[in-house]
Amino acid sequence: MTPIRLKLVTIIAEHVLREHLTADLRKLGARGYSLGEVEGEGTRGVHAQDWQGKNIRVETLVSAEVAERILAHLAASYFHDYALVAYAHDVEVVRSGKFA
Amino acid sequence: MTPIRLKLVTIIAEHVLREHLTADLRKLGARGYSLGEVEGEGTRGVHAQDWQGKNIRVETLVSAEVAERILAHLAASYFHDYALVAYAHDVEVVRSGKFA
Amino acid sequence: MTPIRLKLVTIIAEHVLREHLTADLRKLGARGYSLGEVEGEGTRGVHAQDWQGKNIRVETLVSAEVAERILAHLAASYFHDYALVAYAHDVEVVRSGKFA
Amino acid sequence: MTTADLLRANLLSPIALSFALGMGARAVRSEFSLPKDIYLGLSIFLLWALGLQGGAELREASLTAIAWPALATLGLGVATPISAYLVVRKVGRFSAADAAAIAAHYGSVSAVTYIAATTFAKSQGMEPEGFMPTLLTLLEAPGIQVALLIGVVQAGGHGRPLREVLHEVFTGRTMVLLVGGLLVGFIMGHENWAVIEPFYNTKGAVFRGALCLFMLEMGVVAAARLGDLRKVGGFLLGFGLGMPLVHGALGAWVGTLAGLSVGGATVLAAMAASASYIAAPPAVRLTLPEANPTFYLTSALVITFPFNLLVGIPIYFRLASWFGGTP
Amino acid sequence: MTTADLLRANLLSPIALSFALGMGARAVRSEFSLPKDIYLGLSIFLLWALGLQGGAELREASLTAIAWPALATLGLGVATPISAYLVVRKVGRFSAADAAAIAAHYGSVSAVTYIAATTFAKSQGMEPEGFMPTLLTLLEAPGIQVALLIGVVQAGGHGRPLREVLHEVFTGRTMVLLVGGLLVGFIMGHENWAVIEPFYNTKGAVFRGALCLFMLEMGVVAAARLGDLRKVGGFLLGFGLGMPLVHGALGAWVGTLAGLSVGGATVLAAMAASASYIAAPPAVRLTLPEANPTFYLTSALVITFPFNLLVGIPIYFRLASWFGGTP
Amino acid sequence: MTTADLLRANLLSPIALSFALGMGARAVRSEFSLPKDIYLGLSIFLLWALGLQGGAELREASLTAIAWPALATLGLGVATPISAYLVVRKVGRFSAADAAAIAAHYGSVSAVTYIAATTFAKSQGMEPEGFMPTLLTLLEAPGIQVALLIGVVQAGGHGRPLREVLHEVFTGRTMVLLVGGLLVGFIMGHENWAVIEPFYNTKGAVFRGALCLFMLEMGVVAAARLGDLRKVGGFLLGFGLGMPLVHGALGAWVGTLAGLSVGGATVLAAMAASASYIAAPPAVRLTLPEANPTFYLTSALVITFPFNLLVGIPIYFRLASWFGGTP
Ligand SMILES: Nc1ncnc2c1ncn2[C@@H]1O[C@H](COP(=O)(O)O)[C@@H](O)[C@H]1O
Ligand SMILES: Nc1ncnc2c1ncn2[C@@H]1O[C@H](COP(=O)(O)O)[C@@H](O)[C@H]1O
Ligand SMILES: Nc1ncnc2c1ncn2[C@@H]1O[C@H](COP(=O)(O)O)[C@@H](O)[C@H]1O
Ligand code: NA
Ligand code: NA
Ligand code: NA
Repeated sequence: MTPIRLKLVTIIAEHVLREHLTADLRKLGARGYSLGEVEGEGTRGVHAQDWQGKNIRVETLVSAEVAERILAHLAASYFHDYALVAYAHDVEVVRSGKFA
Repeated sequence: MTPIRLKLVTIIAEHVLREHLTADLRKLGARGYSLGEVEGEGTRGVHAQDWQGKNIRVETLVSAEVAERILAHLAASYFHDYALVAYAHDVEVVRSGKFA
Repeated sequence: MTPIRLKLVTIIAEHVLREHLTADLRKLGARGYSLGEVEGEGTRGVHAQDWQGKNIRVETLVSAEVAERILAHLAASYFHDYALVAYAHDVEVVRSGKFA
Repeated sequence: MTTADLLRANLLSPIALSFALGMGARAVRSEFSLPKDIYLGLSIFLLWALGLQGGAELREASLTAIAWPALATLGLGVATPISAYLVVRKVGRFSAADAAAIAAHYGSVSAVTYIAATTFAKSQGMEPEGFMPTLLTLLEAPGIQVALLIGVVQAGGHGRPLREVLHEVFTGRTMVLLVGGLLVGFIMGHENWAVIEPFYNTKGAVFRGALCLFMLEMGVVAAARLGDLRKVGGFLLGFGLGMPLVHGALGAWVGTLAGLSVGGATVLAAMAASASYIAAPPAVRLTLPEANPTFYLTSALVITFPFNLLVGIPIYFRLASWFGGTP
Repeated sequence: MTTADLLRANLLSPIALSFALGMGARAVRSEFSLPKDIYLGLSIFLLWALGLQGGAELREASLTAIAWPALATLGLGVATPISAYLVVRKVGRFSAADAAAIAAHYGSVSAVTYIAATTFAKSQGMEPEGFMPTLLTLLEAPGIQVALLIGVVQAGGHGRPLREVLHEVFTGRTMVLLVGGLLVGFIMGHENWAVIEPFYNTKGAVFRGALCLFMLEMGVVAAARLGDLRKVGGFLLGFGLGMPLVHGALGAWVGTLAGLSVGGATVLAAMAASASYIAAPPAVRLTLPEANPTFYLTSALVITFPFNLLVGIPIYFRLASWFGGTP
Repeated sequence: MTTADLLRANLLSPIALSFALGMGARAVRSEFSLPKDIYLGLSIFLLWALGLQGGAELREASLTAIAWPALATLGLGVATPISAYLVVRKVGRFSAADAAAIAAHYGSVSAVTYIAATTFAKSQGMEPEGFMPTLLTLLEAPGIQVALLIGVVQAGGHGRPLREVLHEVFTGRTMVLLVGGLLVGFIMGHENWAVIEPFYNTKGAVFRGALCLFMLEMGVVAAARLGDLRKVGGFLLGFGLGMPLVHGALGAWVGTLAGLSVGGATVLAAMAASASYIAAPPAVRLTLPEANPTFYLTSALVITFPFNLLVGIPIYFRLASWFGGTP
């Protein structure tokens, strides 16, 4: 039961992108995700739905390769028009077979 | 006030395990925890309560040794029957006396 | 689009500190933050509002220098009187121009 | 009224229509759903109202009138989990854990089905006994207890200890609100009840209106799991439709024997026929973790619940009328 | 009643006062606000009540009585987004994406404005036609559709495909509750409706009371964005006040032509004058992501909504009375 | 009625019974609790109803009738925090910060205690003056202000500046809903109030029914902290029972002198006797962070609140009757 090293990718985004982002994750190779809600402030002002829905905060445990794919895809598809923050870091995971 | 290095262990699990997991953490040496709610998808389908309660996401700051103990315990006690994800990574903590 | 390395600072604190903490972050150089709610247990007992509001969990992506400033400020201003936990770790961020 | 008339009247009730609308919204892939806290708040209101009114009406009831129905109810609480276990284990050839898990659900009771049956009976001019909520609380726990015991003995439960889990059943939301409501309603007396009655009366507009909103969400929730029907296979489908009919007939018969009115026997039948999907699932998950949740949740929530709501209740009413000699 | 009297009566209504209080709370930098789930729950209740009562009353209406008003409504659904687009694009010189985004909001409808107009008309002794909620559902979607189509063609939409997004409009909360409520209210029949009516009647204390709570939060929400007024500039300020007057006059006129009563024409006018801020924003955000949300949210929610609520509705009533020949 | 009769009538009220049930649920280690947003929503409804009705009734009151009671209330707002501070500091020998923190709670007021006292007085056939909610708003802030001032001066407050924190008290939920409700209820006029009155009337079934649900949760919350009783020691236990009696007697006496009816004086007494646990805690936490929250929360919420609710209110009624000359 030695833990293995995976990437945890975290995405913070407008609520309106929820369905699209989770579908994207699946397509890019993630086997699962966890999604919470956060409020936030950043450099942009008004969000389309910020009085209806909060921001979403999506976490997904993936291999380094998939992580890179995800971050590249986000940059290409969303950064221009949407309020979206994404980052990744290494974590040690037990039960690694599930994720990569 | 130099920060010291500790482990942050994160556990994502079915809501039904809430009381048991937090009791386990205490027993294994954690001095505290923070618990939020997330929705999620993984490789399993239905969760026992997924229309009543979301998944829980528990974070606990612990020493490397306690972190190892926690992960080993989770693997032994829950992985077989429950939908549960756990991972750990290093963080720099100020006010470290509280945790280890 | 090579990711750059930033610090993610996470703060867990009593709800009552919300406005003050987020104002502090701005003043210390953070360009944004994300805020969620968690329940928690630690070494202290009762919190002022724990039956009205949960704890807050604030995350902010900042440069290493700003991170250090934030942690030092928290230690000086809050640790004595308030229930507050803070830690930081490195993450790889795309779209780094926003944050530092 | 013919059986067809009864079925139609039931299907046109606001409760059934709201449930159907919730399912329909899901069917067209709408993301509509009630916020979780509103849904919980509604369920708390409904159970609390049920308990309070039950308590207020309990003051009028004589102990002797309750004794036999109470015994009959406890009997059903022991018999139905056993019959469900045997059918799933012996006929369906499921594992002992899966069979016991399913039995725990069918041995317990669905409060919403109870409410729907009461509403239906009253709309047919019947007056179920005022102590029916008391019977509801009696039927909540034993079925779970019996089935989990079977499960732990047969499957060698490597889950949490039974006692610890049963404490959660006995102190769960449903029990607190029902038993507590019965007590409070009983103690507060007639004058106090009269003041708050318009808000809580289970025949009133507030209760019925809130129930519609609740059923809307139940429809969404049930429909969201429709896809699991394919996973559970033909046996559980048949079981989810057939078992309630058997338990319902048993309940109507036993209830009539115990001296219940036609309305009361109808409601007892619906209780026996119903499967718990609030109290049972977490208890089962913790005690028999190796049982597959898809099996028990799907049959209780996706098959049996809608079946009872839309079709079963009028049938149990028919049966109760027949046993009661007023066809 | 003079126009001044009408304005005063409207400003003293609980709805307007609650809204003003919500704004006032924000103005003194209070952190007061309704919990999000309560706010959502209230909006679900209000829409659902609207639909149910509309459905119940629809049973009384003849098809011929509805045909012309329905046609008029659809006409408004096509005309108003086009007029809004042209004004913002040609006069305001905004980008095609921004103009289309704003047009989608003004072509659609605000259910809260509808409710306020109905409440006002009834308080003036008018009886808007029972099928008005049907018209409300007819006006929800087309305006968004037309405007997004213009936007995608003119701005070469690099957002999500239009079809996918429109599905979300058609199956959104508002549509499920309104269309669903209409169906359920229609099917359940008079007797069933009578039971739950005190809870849902849009003239009743529960509905009106819940509406006050809802407006309190709307006031907070609108005031929280007041600061954005500086960002949108003078043109959108004029647009947000002038466009509703034009669309409102058009609605009152077309409604009268289609045979609506003064009350009905008032409500149709308010619908035409109103700008959607629930269904339109997410659809626009996904289809025309390059449009600036500050522009469309501020004009719809911060300028036009309060204007209609506080000042517009009595004016539309005046216009409808005048077109209807009862000044 | 004898005092024993009054106590019994109070203990059998739905409010007290619901509170007791909530405590009981905790006692058997049930995890039952209301969702936080529902709890908040209920508190908003109750305060808002209180304000609205107060405002509507304020129209009937003459300014002269209010002047003396208002003055008396402000006097209590200054006197009670000082007496509480002195007792805790001099007799209890607590630190200046802890004493001031506790004083801020006892100088302010608990709206739920106010509501319970009003309900009790009305159930005894009394009619507290229509302007009592106005007095409630007058008593909310001064006590906190005075006590925090003492605390900052004596303990050399290293917390947030007082002015900043007081702004939060003045614009908090309670104040917005009460003051705002008073204004809206006052302005809207009789006809408008009549429409929504069945929903908001504090004597009606909706208000009382909602109050029961709210008290259920209050019971859970108070019981969850019972364990802290051991931490606060004997002095605070005595203080939490004795101080309200002193302040209650003072309030009944001063209220009678100021010309209030027996019902009004009862309610004023309960207000003076009560300790704030909504507005005071955050203000204290920020201004006097070195004060121990266990001390002030436990005495206000776990000792004084249940004491007033279950035992104190009938006593204050007795005292007010006695001062008022109708024993
Ligand atoms: N520096 C940051 N640290 C953490 N979260 C951020 C940061 N900047 C922005 N966010 C989050 O991303 C959302 C959108 O940011 P923006 O596009 O800058 O308005 C905000 O509402 C925050 O939730
Ligand atoms: N790769 C993943 N990344 C993040 N969270 C996950 C991942 N896989 C599963 N989860 C979380 O763990 C829960 C149970 O997963 P599973 O047992 O795979 O169904 C899911 O509902 C998610 O919340
Ligand atoms: N070891 C820990 N790991 C994670 N969160 C903690 C830990 N200790 C305390 N916390 C969080 O910080 C809050 C205050 O802690 P304390 O001041 O120790 O009572 C708790 O309610 C938790 O949410
Ligand atoms: Na059953
Ligand atoms: Na419009
Ligand atoms: Na007081």
